Amino acid sequence: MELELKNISVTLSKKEILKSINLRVEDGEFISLLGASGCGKSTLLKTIAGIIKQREGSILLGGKALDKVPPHKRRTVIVFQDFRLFPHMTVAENISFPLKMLGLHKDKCRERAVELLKKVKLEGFKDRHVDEISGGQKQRVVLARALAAEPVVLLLDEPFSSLDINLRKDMRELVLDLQKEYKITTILVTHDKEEALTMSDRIAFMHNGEILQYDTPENIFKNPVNTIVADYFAEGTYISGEIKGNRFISRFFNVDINRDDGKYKCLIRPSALKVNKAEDGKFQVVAKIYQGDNYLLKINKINSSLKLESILNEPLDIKEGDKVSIELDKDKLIFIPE
Amino acid sequence: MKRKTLLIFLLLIAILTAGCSKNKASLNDNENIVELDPNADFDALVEQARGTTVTFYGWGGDENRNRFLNEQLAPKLKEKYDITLEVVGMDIDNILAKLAGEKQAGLEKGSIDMIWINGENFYSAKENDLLFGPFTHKLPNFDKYIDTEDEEVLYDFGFPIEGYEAPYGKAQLVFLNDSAVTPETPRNTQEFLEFCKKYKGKVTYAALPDFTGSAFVRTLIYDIVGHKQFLTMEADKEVVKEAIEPALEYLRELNKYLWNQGKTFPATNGEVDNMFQDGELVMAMSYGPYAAAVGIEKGVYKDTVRTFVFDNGTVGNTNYIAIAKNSPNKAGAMVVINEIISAETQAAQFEALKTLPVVAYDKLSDEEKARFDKVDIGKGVLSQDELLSKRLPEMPANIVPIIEEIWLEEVVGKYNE
Amino acid sequence: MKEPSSNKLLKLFLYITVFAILAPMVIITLWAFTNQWSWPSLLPTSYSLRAIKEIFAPYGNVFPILLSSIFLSLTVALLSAIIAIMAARAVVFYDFFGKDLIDFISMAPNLVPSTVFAMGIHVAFIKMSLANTPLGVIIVNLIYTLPYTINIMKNLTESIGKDLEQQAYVLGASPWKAFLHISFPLLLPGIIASITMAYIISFSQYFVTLLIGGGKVMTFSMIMVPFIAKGDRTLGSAYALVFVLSTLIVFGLINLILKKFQKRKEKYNWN
Amino acid sequence: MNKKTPYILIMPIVLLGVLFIYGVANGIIQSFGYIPAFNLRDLSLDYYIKVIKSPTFLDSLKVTLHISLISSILAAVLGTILTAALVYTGHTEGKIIQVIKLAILIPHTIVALFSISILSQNGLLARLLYKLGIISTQGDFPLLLYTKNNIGIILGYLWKEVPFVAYFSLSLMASINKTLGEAAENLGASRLKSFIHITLPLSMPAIAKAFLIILTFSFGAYDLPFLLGATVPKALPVQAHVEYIHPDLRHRPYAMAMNGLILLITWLMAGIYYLISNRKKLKGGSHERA
Repeated sequence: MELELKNISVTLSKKEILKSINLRVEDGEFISLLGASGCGKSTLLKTIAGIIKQREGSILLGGKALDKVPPHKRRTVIVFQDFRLFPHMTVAENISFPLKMLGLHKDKCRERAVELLKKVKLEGFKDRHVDEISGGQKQRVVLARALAAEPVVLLLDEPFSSLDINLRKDMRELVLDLQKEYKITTILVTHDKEEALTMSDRIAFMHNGEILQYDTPENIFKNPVNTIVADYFAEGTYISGEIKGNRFISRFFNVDINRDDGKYKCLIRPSALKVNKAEDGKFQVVAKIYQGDNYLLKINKINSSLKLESILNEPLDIKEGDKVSIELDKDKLIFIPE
Repeated sequence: MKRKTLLIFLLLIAILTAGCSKNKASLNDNENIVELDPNADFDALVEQARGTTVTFYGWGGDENRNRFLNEQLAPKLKEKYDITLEVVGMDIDNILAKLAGEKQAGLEKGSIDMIWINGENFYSAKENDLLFGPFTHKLPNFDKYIDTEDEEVLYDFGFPIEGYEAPYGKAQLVFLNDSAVTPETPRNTQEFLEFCKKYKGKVTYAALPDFTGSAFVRTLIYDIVGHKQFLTMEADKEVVKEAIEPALEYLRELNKYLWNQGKTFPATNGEVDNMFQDGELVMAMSYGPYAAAVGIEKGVYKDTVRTFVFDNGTVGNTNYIAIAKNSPNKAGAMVVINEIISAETQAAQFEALKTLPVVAYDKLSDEEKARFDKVDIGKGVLSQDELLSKRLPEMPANIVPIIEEIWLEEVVGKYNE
Repeated sequence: MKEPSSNKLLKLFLYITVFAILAPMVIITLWAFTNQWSWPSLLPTSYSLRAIKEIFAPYGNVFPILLSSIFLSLTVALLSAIIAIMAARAVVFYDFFGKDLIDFISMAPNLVPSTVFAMGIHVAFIKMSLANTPLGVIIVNLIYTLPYTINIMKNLTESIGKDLEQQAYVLGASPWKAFLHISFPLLLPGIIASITMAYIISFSQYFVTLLIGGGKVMTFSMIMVPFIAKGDRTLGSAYALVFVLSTLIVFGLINLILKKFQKRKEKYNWN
Repeated sequence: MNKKTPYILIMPIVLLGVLFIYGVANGIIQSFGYIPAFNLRDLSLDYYIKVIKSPTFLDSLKVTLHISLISSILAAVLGTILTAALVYTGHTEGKIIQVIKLAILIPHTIVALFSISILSQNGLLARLLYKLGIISTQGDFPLLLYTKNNIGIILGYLWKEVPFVAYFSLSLMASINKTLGEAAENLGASRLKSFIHITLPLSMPAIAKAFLIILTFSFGAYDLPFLLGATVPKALPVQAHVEYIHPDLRHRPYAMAMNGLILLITWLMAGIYYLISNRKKLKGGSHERA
């Protein structure tokens, strides 16, 4: 079922947290709400679930307004960051709790619970106690419990942030497989850009209560709508200039690009810059930092204030102090309208 | 730093409060000890007691008595003997518990000097050696004003006093009714039964062992089976039960017409008094013979409230003042008691509290007699002579609890089939 | 978004409770000024200031006794809170021999009739010359307040935990400083609750204070209770009013003082 | 932190504990007849036997259990509803809590005072009904005080105990509801279902502890049963008090024996409580703060 938010705004204890949010999520789509902490993404999630009441605006699910529907009837299930497993219940009881609420028969609940446990690869944990299992296993139980509630919309509130790196990767795959299998409209709240880029069909970038950009991961990475979005994904150097007749002119360089005329800022990310040794190079290497599978080169233009960074993959014998020349990879440059 | 000041502040409060309440302890016992040599005459006692403090422990529930002691007696003692009177409100059973504890701990110098006591409590305290005495023979006023041959000066609830307590005030059970509501007043148990039939459900008495309730039942027993036999009766349940069988039948018969058919009785006489004031009952009883006058003055009773007694009389007793065995200031206590049994104090007490005086009328000087006669005893009460003419002695102290036991088993909620 | 039906029902229940608690207060206030209130009038038939005059009468020195018994109960409350903080820390953060013995001791005073304890301890206190002294009364009251204060402090200490204090150690704070600057402010709400609870229990004690204080240590209850037991509703209610008002004033002061030291207003919700 | 600190920390409470136990032991000895002040020296059980054998003992016990059990159970139920009302309408702070604290601060003697002036046949309730014409004489008003049904006493206890249960369990239920209750509702449980399945079971420890406190208190308390109770049968604590104020001081062991029995039964109740709560803990697994 597709979900639509129409100028939702929320104030909590006199502070305006969300400023007229408009967002539409297609049926079965997996989107993520990306942004730094405090940008209001969790609040938006809780507003969708009905835990927080919006001051204005309305939420439509499959075209029908949710505002009058109480939280427990919305089927907008949240997977909280702090798990919130019911301590007085076993793993199976936790998972079958939503089914019990729907009024299913006891055996049907148990059977479904076991089935879901298999889905999250936790067979045999049925009668374990919730505080006897590890963080990763807890996360999977919470996921199974959420699916048991047969959600129309699955809301994930930074579910992986408390897990260690490799555990996080398996959980992401598990969530994606399940989401594809059940085709549930899902919203993931995260501050981890890699998570957002790899998992979601579309990303809504949020910044103090507003959605700055809502687009596919590629577009948002390739042509961010402003510097805030751009910097969030990858830092780089900005060179301001102007495009006239499909040609960008700036103090340092010019390049042909077919964009309509106007003032622009060009973002040069390290990945867009190639460097090669050249005695007569106009640039000089200032620092060479080893980053595991590549090097980060910091280069300055001689007698100029321009500073650039580049990623060096092959083991070229460039050392600090060498003179180099640079080559810009045209289609990795990002042009942001002023 | 903000938090540091908070903690220092909290500690300061702790030290301050402990300190300030600590100094109260120091005045407690030590410098207040007055050694007593047994054969000192009264003037020597007065000298010894000068500048000391005497504590007077007794029931604190009567605000008029507290005011009289603190506003009239205490200043007089201060001015006359430079004795500071400290009135402490405490029920008699807690006083005895405190004395018993002090005796068991072997404390020679306790904190209680004078005790307001009578009846069974005196008997039990004396039996367990908690009281100092004999001392009344040392008090000049004792011979001067008190009729030493009087029944109630020699025996307290039938037990020999032997100089261990001096009379303080006289009490007598009286009945109160609102003449506007019940013009007639029963003169004996038969008329009382008719009275209860007429005002069905509007009469009751406090459940025993309440002091006044117990006196009321004993008065009814006296009216039915006479009182003489009890003075020498053996304190055995069967013997007593057999003697008061007719009275028990009467009480069971009475239950039918009492409040809530006698199935249950209010816990205290105070409760009965409140129900009378509120108009729920038409009759109340009190051990203070002039309770009606005091009540009307206080505005708690309507002006039409009257006092009445039975023709054969009602139970009366005297309450006394004893001295604790481990009293730290026995000399002071004796001087104060001597002052209390003086005509002047008894008259003042009669005026203020309307308590029947203990002084013998014929031992008074004319001028003292005049002072007693001119006392305005207030509205709705009987004169002292009429009361004293209708006064019956209390049952012996050890029979009273037996009566109370029998009443609980044989009377409450029971009817003659 | 709230379910209107259940919410209204709960709100109604709340208002009934508030009414049921406040109504008797009005009745007591009425009684304090009543002279006669006979059947069937719903309001006293005649009023009098008898009770008020009696309370303010100088001879009774009601107010000096009220003050000294407030101070006494405050001392008990403070000591009880301090002891409770210490005991709670020990029980929550450490494992030591006889740990669950402490749980039992802290619950025991509730399970014993006060007569048994008072009668039993009375003789011992006389021998230790603690009887008839404020210190003796403070100790005895303290014992009766501990079950409540320890329970409050244990719950709060458990929910706050030790990790913040340990963080302070790492940052160079000595154990005492760490407690003072980190745990103490966080415990403040609990401390206020403990002081309030202990004050209530100590201030309304009657029999134990009477016996151990032996009439030497006068508390307000010792003046009030005889009049209520006797059934003098007017005087009893007047004393009851002074009892309630004085306690509310003391609570107000306690909150004011301790709140002033709580810099940040917002709640620390740790669980 | 060195090994010694816990022992320093618990020093004050242990001292007070020892003093308490010494006092109770000394009190219990008196119930066996050892009171030298009244030269009663030989220890014997016959005070206990005599008390248990006395005709009124069983009735007194029944009455006391009747009062304390009914009032405590009712108070626990109504108290829990009150706590839920506070939590679900968001009144966990502010004025209503002050009113509830007011009920806790009023001692039982004052409760007895206004109970009589409201519930007696001459009380305000009766007068109201009279004014409304529902009853014609005082006698028609049902007898709530001084009767075997002990309604007056139970109402008196409820007035104090319902707010106490609420005040005692409020913080726990509030925190449970904020986290787990919210999660349950999100998983499809209605507010009522989430209360019954999640918030209530997890708040039980606090409610059960409050229940134990009010049960043991009402079983051993003397004020209300004495002032509002029936003449016969008297509650155990009232019977003990009557024995205590008995003028014949050598009657004291009977009073202490009765108190000893009260103590025994109270500890029986506490024992059952700890058994149940521990057994439940072992089965249910102690829950960590959510």
